[in-house]
Amino acid sequence: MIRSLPNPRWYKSGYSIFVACFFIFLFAPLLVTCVLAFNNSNFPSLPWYGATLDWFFANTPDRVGIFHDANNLRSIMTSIQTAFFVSILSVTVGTCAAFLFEQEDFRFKQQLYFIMLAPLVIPGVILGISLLLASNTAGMYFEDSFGLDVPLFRPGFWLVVVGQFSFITTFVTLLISARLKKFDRTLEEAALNLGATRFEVIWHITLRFLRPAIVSGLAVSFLMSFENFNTTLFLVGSEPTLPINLYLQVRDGSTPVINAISLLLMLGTSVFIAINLLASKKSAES
Amino acid sequence: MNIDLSAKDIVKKFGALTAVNNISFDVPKGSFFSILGPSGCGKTTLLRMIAGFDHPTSGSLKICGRDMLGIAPNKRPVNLVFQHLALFPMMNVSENIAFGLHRRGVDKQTIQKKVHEILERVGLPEYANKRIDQLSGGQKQRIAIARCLVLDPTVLLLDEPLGALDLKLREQMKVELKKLQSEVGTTFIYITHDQSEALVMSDSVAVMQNGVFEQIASPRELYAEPATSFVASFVGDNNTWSATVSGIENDCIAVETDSNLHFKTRSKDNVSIGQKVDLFLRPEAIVINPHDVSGLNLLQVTVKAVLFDGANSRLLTVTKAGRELTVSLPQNRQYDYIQKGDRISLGWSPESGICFKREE
Amino acid sequence: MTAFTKKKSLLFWLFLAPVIGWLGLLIIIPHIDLLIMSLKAENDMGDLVWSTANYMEFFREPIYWVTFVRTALYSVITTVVTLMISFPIAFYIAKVASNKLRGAYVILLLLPFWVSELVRVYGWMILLRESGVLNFFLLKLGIITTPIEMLYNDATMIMGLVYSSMLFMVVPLISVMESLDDSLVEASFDLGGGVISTTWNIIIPHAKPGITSGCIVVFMLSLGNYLTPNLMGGKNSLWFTEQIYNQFIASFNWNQGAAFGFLLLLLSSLIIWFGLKVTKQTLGKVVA
Amino acid sequence: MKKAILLALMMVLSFTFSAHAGETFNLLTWKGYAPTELIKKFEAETGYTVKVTYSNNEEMIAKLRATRGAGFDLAQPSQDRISSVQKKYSIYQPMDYSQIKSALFIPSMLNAVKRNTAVENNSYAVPFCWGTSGLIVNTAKAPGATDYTALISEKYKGRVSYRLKRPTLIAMAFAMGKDPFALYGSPTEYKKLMNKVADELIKAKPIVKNYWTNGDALLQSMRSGEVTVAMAWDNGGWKLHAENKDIDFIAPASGALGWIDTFAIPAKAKNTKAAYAWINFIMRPENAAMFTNKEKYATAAVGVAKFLDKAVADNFSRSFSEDTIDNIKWYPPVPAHIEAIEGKLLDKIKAAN
Repeated sequence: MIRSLPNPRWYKSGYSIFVACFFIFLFAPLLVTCVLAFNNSNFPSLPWYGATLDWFFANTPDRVGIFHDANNLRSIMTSIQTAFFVSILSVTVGTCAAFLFEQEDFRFKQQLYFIMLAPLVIPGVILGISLLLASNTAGMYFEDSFGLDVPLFRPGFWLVVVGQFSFITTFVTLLISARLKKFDRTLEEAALNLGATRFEVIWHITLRFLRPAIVSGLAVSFLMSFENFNTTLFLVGSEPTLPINLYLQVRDGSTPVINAISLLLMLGTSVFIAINLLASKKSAES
Repeated sequence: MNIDLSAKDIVKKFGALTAVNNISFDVPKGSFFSILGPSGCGKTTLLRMIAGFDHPTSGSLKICGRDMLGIAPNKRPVNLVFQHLALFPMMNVSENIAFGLHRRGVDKQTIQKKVHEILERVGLPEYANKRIDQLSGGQKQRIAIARCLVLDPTVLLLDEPLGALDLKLREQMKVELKKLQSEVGTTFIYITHDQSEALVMSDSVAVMQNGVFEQIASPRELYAEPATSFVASFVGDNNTWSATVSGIENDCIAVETDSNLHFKTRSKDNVSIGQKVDLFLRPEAIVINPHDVSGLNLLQVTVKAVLFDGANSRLLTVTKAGRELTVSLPQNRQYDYIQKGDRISLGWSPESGICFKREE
Repeated sequence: MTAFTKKKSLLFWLFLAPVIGWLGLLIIIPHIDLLIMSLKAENDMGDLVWSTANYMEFFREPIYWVTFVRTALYSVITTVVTLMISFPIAFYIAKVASNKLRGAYVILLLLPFWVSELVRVYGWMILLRESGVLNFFLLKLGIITTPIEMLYNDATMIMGLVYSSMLFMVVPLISVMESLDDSLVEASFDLGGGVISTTWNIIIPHAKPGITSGCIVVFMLSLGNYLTPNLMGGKNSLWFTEQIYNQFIASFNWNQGAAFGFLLLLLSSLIIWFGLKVTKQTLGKVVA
Repeated sequence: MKKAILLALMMVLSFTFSAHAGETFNLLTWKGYAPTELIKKFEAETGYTVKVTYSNNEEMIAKLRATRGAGFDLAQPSQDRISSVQKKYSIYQPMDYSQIKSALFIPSMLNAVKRNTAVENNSYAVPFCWGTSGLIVNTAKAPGATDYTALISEKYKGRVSYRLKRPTLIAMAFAMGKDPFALYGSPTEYKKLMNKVADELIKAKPIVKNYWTNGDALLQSMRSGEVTVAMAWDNGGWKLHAENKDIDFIAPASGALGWIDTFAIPAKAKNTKAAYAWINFIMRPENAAMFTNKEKYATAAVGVAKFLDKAVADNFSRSFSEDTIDNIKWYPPVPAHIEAIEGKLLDKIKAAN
């Protein structure tokens, strides 16, 4: 049953077959997507008309490869920008929250902690519409009472950032809290004892200890932001992020350009994860 | 004599590493058999093969005359008390004990009765409905043993179960375990790296090193007549000298130590003059300021420290050449005058020392 | 002493302020606003007034609550199926696979899930549609003579949902199973247990926190999923998130949409609360 | 390492803010309404960067409502969906007709759009293109499909596709011999009629293969023969006809539905100059013709005939005889409340089993 127990052969081979099937199930759609990115056909389906790189490099009226597709390239850029701001913001606030919940004591801490966890159980769509409604209410209010048109209060780049930030921060907080829990507080006491101020202690000792968690928090929030759809759907203005843009294309007509983008996306994510793994391994060693 | 467990030429290899090397032994019914060895000597591997979690590379294993090869662990008439006990935290005490009986399909009433009986036996009748995390270390110990004993195993295997306990409790549990074993009469195979546990409880002890048994003997024999220098150094405390044989008499040999002291002693091995040997001498075999010096080896030392430890008190002394020597200090008030820095003379009888050929 | 507490409290406010800002402005107020919006409706004059009409509408109109119940039910089915598939996989990776391979398995497992959900659904669509890859091969191999539409039915949709949320079940299960002491399983076997009794009595009770948190997340993700039902579901598959979207986009009735949103929120909280109660766990413990 | 991070940071920041600062032109439109060649030409002529967001009528309105008319410089809703939305949400700004070269437009169409999008004293749109919804039929595989009733006919079971949107409801109402446009004024009557239509569609649900949302996907399924009868826009049928003579657009017996898509400027458009420039640019005969040649939609621009491909010109005469043109049902402006009624029914059809 487990490694240290002797297992009958049928059990072992049956189990292996199950696991193999599972991984085929896992990768089949992705593999098909990647392969069809090279099909010399105007539609993402078989039969195979031979290999082509058109969907990456072509720039003709009929076929526009991803590297000349201004619309998709722009949405990739938008996604990167969004993810960038989301990860910075959510790691900053998430670190504060981790300190608050792990190291401070105050009234209503339990209640606040519970609210902090709430985004885990709020469906993304609901988060999206409630933020849309609230920002609309706020926008109307500012417009009617002060004649101010605040861009933040209407769907657009910054509202998307805010929307994604609102739930990704919860994940980052949990991630950093988990590491902070392992922190030996006598180290802080020792530093205080050696004459450091509270700020210096946090800056030099605690934050340095938290660095691996902060780095992986940045990575996780970046990826979560990059692939978010549900919350973003309602908050997006004239600058769609990549998933939204892809959705519109899959819904309103698709060419193998989407396969090409998917392929690049998979490559990009793999590289990103690999770098992140290497970095975390390095920091674990040092 | 009934043999419960019989192992013959057991070999276990993990790749290039030979963990158990050609071991054979028999355990008589109802006996308390210990396997004593330092960590990494292969004793846990041996135990896991008996329990059925590992298969020997070669050799045979019989329990009550039945060949155990190819029999799954859940089908063997042996039970194992795990090193960290492995009590199921998701069940309470009685559920833990009843687990094995349920697997055998025993009916509910019988189970209840048996659980109650075994709890009585280990002295915890009130604890049936406690959660595991409510128990103290010693109580957990007893429940883990009860969980196995309730199944009436032919052989009960114990994998250093006292390791996690504090010193006092460990002393107490040793006695209890021994008592329990003689009451229930089940064959126990006990592995440990703690010589005191092995010596106190066992009927016979196997000393294991590098995958082989160095000696199988009763605790007394092990202590008094170690068969190899490893046994001599591993079991009990010893002062050790490196020496060269300088003369051979009838049942005695004369040796000269590295620090040029001359002693008479006995040898376990056949030696010739010029042979390098290790000389072992137990601290309690040394007499302080002996009155009658006839036939004793004598030497002068300076007291470096008095190590008071009740019945186990010692003197830490140094010879002129700077060699350290521990000496038992009997607490009969006779030696209360000895102070740090005193010069005293020591004597020991040639029968107390023992020599083994130095292995190069 | 006073100096010390003063400094500490300054730091405390420094931590508290952004957290309060985040939770207050982005979580609490928007949801209160959602509730308020859901309790307002246009009267005959076209003005917004307080009313429970939006909720009444939900109960009066069978399509709404049927969709609602259907969404909940299918989410539960998805959760159960996901658990059944993930459990042996997680066990294999945590306890059966060799240590060397384990890391590789986990990375393989993670990889597809960092790719946008849209790409995954798109892949399934290419694979399963009538002119898709699977049909192409089945025809080529002569197993079928006319192509079968495998997309746009409920079974496919559930499969898509299972696929989309698999990771969030497998990962907590792996971590909880890694914490299972091997000797407990050995002890169970030593005491006469077999595969089934050990799984039932030892492994499942031990894995309960992982199972609970996995189930919560998977249920939540399925309930709130929009893409998969929308793209794979076909002509019968109205998902409740789609109803919400339609209220916002097609009917321009934000108040009705807000009411639906609030109901969905209520449903997910209720089922999760119920799940925690049944398994005797708390949210804080499950996620930490 | 630190330098690299700093560099990356600077890059993202500079991109973010430069993107907002540049002279961009944000167009909210239908897929196909802004062909790449024309965008490139426009960018070369004017120096604006064009950003296109694809959408449909409902989403256009919803998006502009959410942003309260901001984020886009120009939108392209259908002419019947402007006035009621404008009354309720004020998401457009009045069109400044002095900035438009009215000579570029077919006068009757310009006037009709002006009239139909008037709210109080202002009008809100100019026409861009027009077309009809009707049937696309694979005549070889589905002979005899000449009216919307084919969509609910057992004969074509499993080979039918249409959008689950309001045009389908209206088309079915016409097919049942009713005139839904005449009932726009009385919501209760309209609701009754639509209920009947919905019942028909629910009953006929087993016949539908799928409800298409994706124009290209529909064309692909018609190509492969997965679908043989569909309700769709005329241009799709003509595109397919170019590849396969069996497939063509058919104006249904009870009347094709005629729509006009327009240009309207959102209330808080930042770059109205670019918006007017785009309108005047794309309505130039050669540009409008390029659009028509590519997408097969009929344009509202004058003087395009000499730039048109012969095949494109033929399309229209082939599908529309003299009397079918007269029989086109043009959408009048949609009054408020109507869409809520339809929305619920569409949900009901989708959810029904």
